[in-house]
Amino acid sequence: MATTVENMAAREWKPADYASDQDVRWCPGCGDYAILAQAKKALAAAGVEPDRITWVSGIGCSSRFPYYVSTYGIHGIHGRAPAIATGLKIARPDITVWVATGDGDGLSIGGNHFMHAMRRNADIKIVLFNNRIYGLTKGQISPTSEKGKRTVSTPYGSVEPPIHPVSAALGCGATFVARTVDMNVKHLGEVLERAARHKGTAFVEIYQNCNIFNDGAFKYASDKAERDEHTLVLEQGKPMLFGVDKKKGIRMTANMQPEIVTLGENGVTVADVVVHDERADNPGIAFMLSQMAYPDFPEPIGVFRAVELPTYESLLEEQIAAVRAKKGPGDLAQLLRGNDTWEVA
Amino acid sequence: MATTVENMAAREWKPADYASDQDVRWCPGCGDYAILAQAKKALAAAGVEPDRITWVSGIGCSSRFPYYVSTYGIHGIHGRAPAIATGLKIARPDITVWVATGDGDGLSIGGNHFMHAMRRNADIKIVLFNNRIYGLTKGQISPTSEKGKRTVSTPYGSVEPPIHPVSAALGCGATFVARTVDMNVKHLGEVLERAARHKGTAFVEIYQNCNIFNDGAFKYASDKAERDEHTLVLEQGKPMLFGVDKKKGIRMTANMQPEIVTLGENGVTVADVVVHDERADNPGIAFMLSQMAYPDFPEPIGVFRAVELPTYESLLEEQIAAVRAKKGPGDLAQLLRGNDTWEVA
Amino acid sequence: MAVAQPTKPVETVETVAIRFVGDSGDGMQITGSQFTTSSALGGNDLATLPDFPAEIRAPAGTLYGVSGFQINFSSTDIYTPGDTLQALVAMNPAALKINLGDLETGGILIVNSDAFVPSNLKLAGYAENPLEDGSLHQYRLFTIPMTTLTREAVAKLELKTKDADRCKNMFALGLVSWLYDRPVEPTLEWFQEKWGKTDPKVAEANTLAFKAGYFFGETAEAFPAQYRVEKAKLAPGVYRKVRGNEATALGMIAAAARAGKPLFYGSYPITPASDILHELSRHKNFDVKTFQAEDEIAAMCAAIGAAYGGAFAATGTSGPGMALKTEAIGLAVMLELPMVIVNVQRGGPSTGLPTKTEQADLLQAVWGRNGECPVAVIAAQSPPDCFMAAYEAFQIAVKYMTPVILLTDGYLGNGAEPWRIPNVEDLPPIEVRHATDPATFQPYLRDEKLARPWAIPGTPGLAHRIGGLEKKDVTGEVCYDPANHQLMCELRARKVAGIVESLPEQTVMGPDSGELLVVSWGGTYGAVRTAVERAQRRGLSVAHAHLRYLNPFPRNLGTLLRSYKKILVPELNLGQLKMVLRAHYLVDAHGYGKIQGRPFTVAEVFAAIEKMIAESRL
Amino acid sequence: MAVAQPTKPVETVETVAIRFVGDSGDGMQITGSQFTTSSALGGNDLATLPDFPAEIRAPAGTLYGVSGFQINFSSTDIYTPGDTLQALVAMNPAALKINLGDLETGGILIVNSDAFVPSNLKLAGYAENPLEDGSLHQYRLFTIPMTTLTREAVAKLELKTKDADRCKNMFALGLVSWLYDRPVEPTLEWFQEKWGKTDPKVAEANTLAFKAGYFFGETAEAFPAQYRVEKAKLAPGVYRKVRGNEATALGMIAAAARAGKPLFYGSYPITPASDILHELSRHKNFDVKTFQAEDEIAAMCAAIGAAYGGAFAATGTSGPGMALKTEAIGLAVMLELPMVIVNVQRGGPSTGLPTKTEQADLLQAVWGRNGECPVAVIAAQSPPDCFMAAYEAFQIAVKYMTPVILLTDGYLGNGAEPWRIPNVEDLPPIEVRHATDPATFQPYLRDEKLARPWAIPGTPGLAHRIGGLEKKDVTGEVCYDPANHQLMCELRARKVAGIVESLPEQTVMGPDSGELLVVSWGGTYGAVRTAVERAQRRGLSVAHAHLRYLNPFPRNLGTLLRSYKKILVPELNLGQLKMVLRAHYLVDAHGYGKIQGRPFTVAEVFAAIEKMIAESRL
Ligand SMILES: Cc1ncc(C[n+]2csc(CCOP(=O)(O)OP(=O)(O)O)c2C)c(N)n1
Ligand SMILES: Cc1ncc(C[n+]2csc(CCOP(=O)(O)OP(=O)(O)O)c2C)c(N)n1
Ligand code: SF4
Ligand code: SF4
Ligand SMILES: [Mg+2]
Ligand SMILES: [Mg+2]
Repeated sequence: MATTVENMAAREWKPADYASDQDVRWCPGCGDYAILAQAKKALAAAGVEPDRITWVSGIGCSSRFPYYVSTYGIHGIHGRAPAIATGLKIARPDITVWVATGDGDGLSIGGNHFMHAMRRNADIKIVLFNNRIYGLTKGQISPTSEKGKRTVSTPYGSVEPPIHPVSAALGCGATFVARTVDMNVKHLGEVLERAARHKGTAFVEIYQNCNIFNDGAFKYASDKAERDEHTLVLEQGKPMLFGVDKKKGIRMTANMQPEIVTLGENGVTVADVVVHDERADNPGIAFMLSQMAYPDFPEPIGVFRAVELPTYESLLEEQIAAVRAKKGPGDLAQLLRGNDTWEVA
Repeated sequence: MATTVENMAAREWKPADYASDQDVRWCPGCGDYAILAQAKKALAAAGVEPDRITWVSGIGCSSRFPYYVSTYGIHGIHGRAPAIATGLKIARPDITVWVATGDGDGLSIGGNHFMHAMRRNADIKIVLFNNRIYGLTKGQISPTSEKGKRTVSTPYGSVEPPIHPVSAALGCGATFVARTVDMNVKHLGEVLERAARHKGTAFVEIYQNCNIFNDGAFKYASDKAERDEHTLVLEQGKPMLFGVDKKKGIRMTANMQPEIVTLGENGVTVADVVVHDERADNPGIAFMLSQMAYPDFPEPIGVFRAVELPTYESLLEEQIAAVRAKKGPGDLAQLLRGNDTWEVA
Repeated sequence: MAVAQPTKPVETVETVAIRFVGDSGDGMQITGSQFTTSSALGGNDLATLPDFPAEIRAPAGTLYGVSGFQINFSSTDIYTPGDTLQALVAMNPAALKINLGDLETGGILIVNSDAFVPSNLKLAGYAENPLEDGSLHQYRLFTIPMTTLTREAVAKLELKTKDADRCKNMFALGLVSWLYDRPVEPTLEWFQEKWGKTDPKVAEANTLAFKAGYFFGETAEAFPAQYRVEKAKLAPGVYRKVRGNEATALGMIAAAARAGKPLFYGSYPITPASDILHELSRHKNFDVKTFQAEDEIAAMCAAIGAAYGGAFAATGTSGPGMALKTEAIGLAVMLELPMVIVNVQRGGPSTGLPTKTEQADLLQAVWGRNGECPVAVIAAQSPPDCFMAAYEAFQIAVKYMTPVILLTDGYLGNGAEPWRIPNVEDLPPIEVRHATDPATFQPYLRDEKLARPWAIPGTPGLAHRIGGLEKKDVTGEVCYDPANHQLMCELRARKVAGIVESLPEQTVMGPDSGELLVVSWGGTYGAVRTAVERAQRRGLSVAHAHLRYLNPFPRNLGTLLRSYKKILVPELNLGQLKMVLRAHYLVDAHGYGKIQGRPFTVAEVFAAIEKMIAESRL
Repeated sequence: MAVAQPTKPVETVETVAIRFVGDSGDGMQITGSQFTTSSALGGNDLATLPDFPAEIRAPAGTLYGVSGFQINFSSTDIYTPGDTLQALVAMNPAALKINLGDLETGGILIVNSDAFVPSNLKLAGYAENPLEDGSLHQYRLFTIPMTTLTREAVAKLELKTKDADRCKNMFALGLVSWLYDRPVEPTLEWFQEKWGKTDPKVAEANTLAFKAGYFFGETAEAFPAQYRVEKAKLAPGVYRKVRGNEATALGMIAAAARAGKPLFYGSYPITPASDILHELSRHKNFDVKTFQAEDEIAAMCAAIGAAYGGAFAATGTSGPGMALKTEAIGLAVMLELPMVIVNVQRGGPSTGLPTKTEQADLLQAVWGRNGECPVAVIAAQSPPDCFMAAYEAFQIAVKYMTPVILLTDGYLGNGAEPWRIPNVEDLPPIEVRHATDPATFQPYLRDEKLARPWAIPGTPGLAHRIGGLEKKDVTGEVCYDPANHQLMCELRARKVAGIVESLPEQTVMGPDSGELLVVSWGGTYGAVRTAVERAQRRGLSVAHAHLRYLNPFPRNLGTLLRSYKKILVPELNLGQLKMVLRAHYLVDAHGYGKIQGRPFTVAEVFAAIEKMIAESRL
């Protein structure tokens, strides 16, 4: 269990330093493996030593994550990881806190904590493994499952419209929102590193393949032959171009709807294409992007929004410092006495 | 308790027909009274008889609502009204179902059910009384309270950024989203009537004054002297103009941010102003509007989004009908036998 | 399939317990389940015990990835999946390692020798290959290269190796089907049903593998004899095999159908309760609506809404989900609406052992709510009994306008046994009368059973509002009056206690007084009954009372308990029923608690009985 | 304020119970609370009972909008707010109507006659004005036009009528302060403190109204005499008055401070527990972090996170919120992290009577979880005792690495009594040792008390992962081994049972054997003790055991219970402790249950004692 304590300070961290001694128990071929590998890289790149990190999770295949890293960790209960993480972060602002969750864990039973984590902006990183299915309980629909999906719990097809995790995160006020794909390992690694460096709640949705219960759900976005046509890689300050040869782009129509245009056709130039601004004050366009969905639109991946706002715990620490400055450090005897006392001799 | 049964069929309904025999126990001066009055009007206008309606609520001042109407009603537990309402609506698609909730009830403890109600699109109407405070428990912050707010639970000021209910609803995929103000009774009545007529989940946020614990929280939006400057009345197909003399408008900047412009100044004409489209396919602009906040921007009121999509219960009924058409109405003896039987003599 | 006349000697045996074990990807559950079907169709009495890991498909060859399926089949009445195994089929070293201890000396051990390669041996922690080092000498070992033989059998289909290898469980099934002289048609038909249309090549491959296994048994020199288990002399009737969760679902459908009401089931998936949701959602043509809720709280609340709307409403979950429903169950108690809440218990506390069985949620069911919050509790005793237990739960719920908790467990839910299918007409009628008369309607005006009227939205003139605040007697208006609160708390308590009037008296198996009474409840029925029978055969003065009704208890239970010198309560927990019995009846009930994620073996309970009697003779 | 020498005769009385009643907008809570402060500073022993409606400010004049505050003050030791009232101050007809029944015959009845107008009389359901129809003849009735007199008193400030009228409660306070010879300075100072700076005009208006009331009493012919309640002979020390919720908050701060640890409190507002959150959030300078969570589940989970991080973590709620926390409490049990979970019980089930008191969450605390899930439970017995109870809860939690449930109730939480302030140095030390040594650290390696080590993030070399799945003994790794599960369930149970080693033996007040033992727990202490004392004075053979430790029970409790012929358990529920005692000790404990949202009166308990003894003599 215990890792050795050698040269903890100021050393360089390698991904292997974040590997735990536990056997990884995911199904062979599961997309979770790629995420684990890239997460270790991102932690190493961000340079936080394992003993100063805690991974928190709920229940689900994805929520087994903490066992597979050498950091501190809590494998919690279903849906509650953000709440556990928030308590930990408030109590210990010095600890780096990451959350691993699934589409069911994070957005079905855990929806309320997701919502308030997004809004509060404590400095926790939330990585949502979206496989559009309940893996651990063997294949029921999740809130991100497509309408019409046939599963054990919906043998005649689901009648529920799916939620868009990125839209929900933006809707709840998240300061950092991104999306990436398990098989696109380079992009995945970069996005996780960006999340690691963000101060405040960072939300990352990862399209993850569950090869047992929902194989190929994101083929359009992960398959090398298809992905350039069906994903739009967001880059700060860059026009929103996509396609194999980056000839297609997103333009706004007169009544402010996104449309796909092709450079060079009908006089369209790159100047017509919307430029991505993850720092925009009003996240309206980021939201618009989050609503674009396959097959009608390419699905954006990358950072939708990244703005710096004071974190929950930093504001709290400031408040405490201010109260202390005003009232002193707190004298217990004085506190117990209160204001009105009398003496009995 | 029982109302009399006279000429139920095809009669005209008056607001008074929806009044229950219970004393209304809200504080004198509470904004809830105006909402109750306008809700009764909207029900009458929509023409649904009281005995075919059920109001469901959670816990809070606002959640006392069901007692004050003559319909069927469930005063539930804190935060769970949308879940109760969903079960009822699925079981009884023929009954009109309304939910009364508060900013704490609906968005704090009830956030998860809110989220999934928005997404599922069952035909229930959710009216959220937003007074930016916990009324019934005597004045703690709610998720819509402003940062810095001092209350009994935040004597040194709240460190939490508030959630925007309309943004959250859009983020979760709601098909009908609107906002109105308790004191703007005409607007309030109209919006509630629109909600009543919508097929699918309708979400209405109402700015409501709690004169005991948060008096004047929405003065900027309700006070006749101020409200024209600080609210933007959304009208389908109309340019987004506001101000006492409707000389100000909302325009999009080159990098797709909303800005306030004045007609006639710097060559601005009404053609520069964004036209409201509640039926837009992509709700990006509706979301942008939902993020505009006092004092920087006028706060939009009216219908942000209204699109028709099949309701959860109608899809379910269709599915059942299809299964029945294929398999017949279900023979219990046959079902119990299953496929593989053997006989013991 | 032309099955040749037996060419080898056939030995008749009374009862066989066999277990199929392998990787979670090896298809052991499906193998066991299909073997069960053919045994059932072959007319045996039987009981099964599936056992699978919490991981979906843990890396191949690991100890924690082992999945197993045990079946006990017999020509006489049996009530358990069997204590020790007469046969074990192990598809790899890890599976062998974990399960060997349960095989009786001299038992048949069939292994897939192809899987005993160094890497797998290492993962299983074997230093030497046990197939070669003589360590298995006390069993009748048959090492068969099943992978190789399966590949050969399907070679002509030119499948990918991976796909060919997937059929090796059917090779094993074929082999064992021969060994125990099982009918083969059900299995061959099942291949056609399952894949015939969608994937005929797969159907063909499985058929080939299965036949290859069967013929291997018949032909190979290895097996000297075939075993036969005669048909059991079950009560006359039409039978099927049924798993507990399936039976629970059918019981609910039957109850609603008999009452002419729609059934609403709101649930959030959780092992081992999910199968009830799965089963119900297949029967949409029966006026059944299933709702996969966002969480257990929503599932419970949706059931409340549906019950208010007049449906037969139910929700189902397991321990942690039950914890989440607690607050809303309190609301249901206040609203006095009928509904059924199923808890398919699993290993706790917290996430515990989620795929294993346990009985440790009894106190939660009986006493685990805030306030004085009485709820009726009943428990099923066998997989088929889940049917009548669910049916009865609805009978009570509707008759008394109360939520009813139905306790089953992972063993019952996943396990299968033969079920004598009831005639629909023989099911007790369930009558529902919704209030309709505005002149007499009062929301909390009670009938002689203290049940309030059930008036549903849409009924002209009956609009009424109810909620979780204390209500005034009769009118149901919000009421803070102190005396009224006491009255209402007592009325609710008396109503639930009064259910006893509808319950049969508690019966015992054995003498109606004597040295020892063994009291059990729920899924331990089979093991306890068998153990008590054994004790009785040995001349011990012991009787067995198996409780179905846990709140309220049957009216004669107190008298009955006091008719024996000693009371033993074996439970898969640390003594929960024991606590409740002691509290109610002040009897010195002793507990025998096992909490290992597994059912009792008969031997364990028998030993506990012997020990208790021996002690009392000291 | 120059208080004139008494010009009227002064009569000395031992104990007075007075109740202030009026509309929820009339400021009765503040009036009562300030009267309490001056009585406390005047040196009396006292106990209070605030009682307010679930509505914030129901429409004026209605019966359900009545708010009340009762205080019992005395020159001798008292333990309850008093059974019957010696004086009642009623600000309107509705308040009179509801409360009159509690006033003793010949008691002082002061009413604001200005409020007895036809509309109010009608709302209160009075056909005739009771001030005029002679129906109040058995009381000493003083009808005073308080509204008019208050307006006159503040006239010179030229306030709006509405604002002037708001001061009439201070007129009443002034009058009663005169009547009972209370010190006036504390009240005058309090006006300054509260409004002196922010709103001096309000301070002035209240001062004028208060003085007017005081002088009215002194001058008016109406009152023939003044009453004096001498100082109580309390144990020497420095005293203050304290409400239970305040004391709970202070107890937690003190525990954390004594251990040199930060305090984390996560909570979701709920009556009557919210005041703990309010109180704690005022003390940010004490290394106290409060977190208003999105719901009770999040509050509990945040406490778990904070505890893992090394804080003294706590959460607080009331019944329905407790229900929601259940699942997460299970996780805390598995994680074996120290934390305190406060349940300020209120009237249930469901939303029940949310502003009223009750003791019906005991079974939930002890047994209300899924799985075998043992948690330590302790209960406070008086408002000041909440301090030490909270302190002890943390002592146990940290020593045994376990969640501890602290039960208080609405009566304790809102009620106030004098508190002898402890010296900080006298508080028992709380020692926390976090694990630091990688060479010896194992997450579930237990010490002699079976507590596991507490290693916190940031400690080099101790990184470890824990969770809700069953864990392997010592290492804490996920483990599905059957025997290990039994072991761990038993270890967790033994650990909590072992807390008994740290508990004092149970004491009794009275003979240590005899006819009757009265056993109580929690907030009923005062009433039960007083009733038992009364019974003892009447020569009855009765003793009193008040339980603080409810899980585990003190080690001598069984012996003790068996030392009396009969056992009576009065509780504000339908018999919960009774059930637990019967289950544990097989003693025929009898319950006396009151479930009316109100504390016991001494007379009620006394009558139950008399009845029980009479029966046993039959
Ligand atoms: C309270 C509770 N309810 C239900 C469950 C059962 N459960 C465990 S994981 C899970 C969903 C898993 O889906 P997801 O979060 O998408 O994770 P994945 O396995 O797909 O990675 C469910 C329903 C549980 N453990 N606890
Ligand atoms: C489970 C549970 N937790 C907490 C409470 C206490 N509670 C009742 S209403 C409320 C919040 C009310 O605020 P809001 O929803 O904004 O309604 P308002 O009173 O402002 O209309 C709270 C916290 C409760 N009744 N139940
Ligand atoms: S079930 Fe799916 S998500 Fe879970 S480990 Fe297997 S492949 Fe991955
Ligand atoms: S407390 Fe506020 S919200 Fe509640 S009834 Fe009073 S004024 Fe209305
Ligand atoms: Mg998933
Ligand atoms: Mg509110």
